[in-house]
Amino acid sequence: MNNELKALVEALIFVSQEPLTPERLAAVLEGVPAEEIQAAVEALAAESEAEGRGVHIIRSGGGWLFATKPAHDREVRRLLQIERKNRLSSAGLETLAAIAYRQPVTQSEISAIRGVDSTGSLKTLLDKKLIKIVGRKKAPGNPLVYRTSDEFLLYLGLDSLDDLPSEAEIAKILEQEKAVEA
Amino acid sequence: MNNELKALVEALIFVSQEPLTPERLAAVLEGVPAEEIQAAVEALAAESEAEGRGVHIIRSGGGWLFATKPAHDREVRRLLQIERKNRLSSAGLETLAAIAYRQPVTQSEISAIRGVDSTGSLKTLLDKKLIKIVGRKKAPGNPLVYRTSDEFLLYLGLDSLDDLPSEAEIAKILEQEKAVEA
Amino acid sequence: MPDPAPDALPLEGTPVRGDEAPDQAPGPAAEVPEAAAVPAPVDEAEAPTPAAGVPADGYQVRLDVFEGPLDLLLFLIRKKKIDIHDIPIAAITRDYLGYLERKTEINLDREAEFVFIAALLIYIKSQMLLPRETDLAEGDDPRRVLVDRLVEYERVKAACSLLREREDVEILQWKRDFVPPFHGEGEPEPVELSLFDLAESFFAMMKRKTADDTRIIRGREVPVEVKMKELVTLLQARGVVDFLEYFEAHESLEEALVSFFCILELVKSRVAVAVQDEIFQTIRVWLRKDPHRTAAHE
Repeated sequence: MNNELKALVEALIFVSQEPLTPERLAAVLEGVPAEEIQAAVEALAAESEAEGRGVHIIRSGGGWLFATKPAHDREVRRLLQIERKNRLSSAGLETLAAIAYRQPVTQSEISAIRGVDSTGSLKTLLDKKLIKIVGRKKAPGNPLVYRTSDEFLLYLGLDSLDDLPSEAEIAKILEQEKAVEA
Repeated sequence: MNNELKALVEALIFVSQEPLTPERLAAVLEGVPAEEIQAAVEALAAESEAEGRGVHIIRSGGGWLFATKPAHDREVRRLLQIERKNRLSSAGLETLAAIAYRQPVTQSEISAIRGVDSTGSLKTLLDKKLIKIVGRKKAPGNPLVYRTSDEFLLYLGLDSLDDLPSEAEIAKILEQEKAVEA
Repeated sequence: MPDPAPDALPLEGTPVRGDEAPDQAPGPAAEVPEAAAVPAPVDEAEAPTPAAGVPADGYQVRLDVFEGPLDLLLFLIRKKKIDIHDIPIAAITRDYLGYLERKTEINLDREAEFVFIAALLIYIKSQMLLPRETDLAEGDDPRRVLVDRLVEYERVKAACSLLREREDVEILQWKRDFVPPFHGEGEPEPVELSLFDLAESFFAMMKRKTADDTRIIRGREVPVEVKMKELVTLLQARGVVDFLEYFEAHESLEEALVSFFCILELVKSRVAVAVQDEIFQTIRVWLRKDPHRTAAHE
C-alpha cells in the first residue's frame, strides 16, 4: 500500500468542507490512477474502524468524510454542551420519504400521497435544508417543485438516491408486518 | 493501553472547535484519572505521526487539536480552491435576491434594499456570472444597471424570472411554521 | 427546530403491527426508539387508546395518533386482516365513520382531511351498489383509486421505518460543521444557494425595510440648522465622510433626508466637495477649506 498517497488522501478528506467525491480527489491528485486512489481510501476507511480509533471515515452524501462513532455520542454532546439531536417528526419523515421516492414533486402531490396537507412539514424540511425548491412545474398554477438535497443524503448516511431502501426491502418490511398480524 | 479511552479522546479532539485543553477533557471524562487521559492522548498523538497518516494530533494553543501535516499543504490548498467555487456568502445571497426580484437595479438601489453597501458582493456575483451589467440608468451619475444572468436561471432550474417564488408563496410556507409552533 | 408535533407518535420508529395499537410515546419524538416506543398492552378489539398521563380529550388524542386518514384506514384494514386489494368497502366505511364519530372536539384543519376520505369511501360504496349487467373488469373497480393510494402510502410508511433506523444511527455520528483549518482568504460562512433561501432572504429584507420605513413617521423633527452644524463639525473632525455610510447611520429617513439636503446645500454653496471616484464606490464628501484635499481632487 502506498503510504504517502494514503496520508495525502486522509489530509484531503479531513479539510474538505463537504463529502469528498472521487472526482474531486482525482482532480486534486492529478495523474494518480483512480484505482490507486480508491484503494487508498478504502484502506484508510478500514483502518479507521479499528478499536482505539474514535473517528472513522465513512461514505455518505456522494463522498468520503470523517465522523465520530455512534458509541461516543454522549461524551461528544457533553463536550459541545448540546442536547440530543432531534429526530424528525413522523410527519416530517413521511413527507421526506414521499419526496425522496417521488421527486421531483409538488406540494399537492406530496399531500395527496400522505392524505394530509404537508405545507408545514415542507417548511421544516426546507429550514433543515433536507429538501430544496428546484423550479416550477408546467401545470395549472405553476406549482413549485421539490427535490431532496445533498444534505438529505448526508443526514441519512446515504451515498446517493440509489441507496434509498429498495422496493425489495420495502416489500420485506410489509411482509414482516403481515406475518406479525397472522 | 486503554483502547476505549483512546477512541473516546480522539472523537472529542475531533469535534472540539478549539484546542481541547486537558481541563475540558477531564471535565467531560469525569472519573477518569488525569494520568490515564494524558497517556491516551500521548499514545494517539504518537500513532498519528506514523507514515500513512495525513492528519496528526498536535499540542497547540493550550490544548490538543487535529491538523494536516505540512507536507500536504499544496494539495490541501488546491482542494479548498476547487470547493470554494461553488459557494456563495450570505451577503452574496442577499444581494442576488435583491437583484433577482428588483431587476433592473443599480448598486445604490440594491444597497438601499439591503441596508448595507453591496459593492463587494456585486463583484463576487459578476465573477460567478450570476449577474450581468445591462447598461446605465438615465439618472444623475448614470449608474450601472444590473440583471441576473441566464446562468442564474439555469442554476436554479427556472424557466424564467416569472418563476421566482412569490411573496405569497413564501409567506404561506413561513406562516405554516408559526401555526405548527403555536 | 422543535418537533412540530410533539404529541404525534413516532409510528415509523418501530415496525407497525396490525394488531397492536400505536402507542403514545412517553417522551418527545426525539427519543431513540428503544426509549420512545415501549408498547403498552392493548386489547386487540380496542382502538388505540392514549397512554396514561395523556389528557383524555378523546378524539383529539385519538386522531393525533394517526398521521392522517390513510394511516387510520390502513390501521383498520390491518386490524381486520383484510386484503388491501379486496377491501369490503361497506364494512370499512362503517368502521371508519364510527371512528370519526367518537370525536368530542373538532379540529377543523385535520377534520377536513378525514372527512374527505370518508366522502370518497361513501362514493365508492355507492358505485359498488350500482346494478351492472356484467362483472367489472379489474381496471374498472371503483375501489381502484383508493387502493392505489393506500398501497403507495403503505410503501412510504414502510420506507419511513427503514429511514428512521438510518436516522437513528446517523444522528449519533458527529461530523464537523465548522470550517477546518487552511481556509485562507475568501468569503466567511459559506452558504449554498437555494431558491428558497433566495426568496426568503428577499422578502425578509423587504420586511426589515418596511419596518424601518414605518419608524420614519415617528422620527423626531430635525431642524436643518442643527443638522448643518453637526455635519460641518463631523467633516472637520473626520476630513472625509462616506456619504452612503453617513446616510444610513441615521435613525429615521427624515433625519437622513435632512442630512442629504444639508450636503447638497454645502456643495452648492461650495463649502464642501462631493466626489465619486469609481463606479463601485459611494460618494465621499469633504470640506473645501482643506486645501490639501481640494487640490488633490480637482
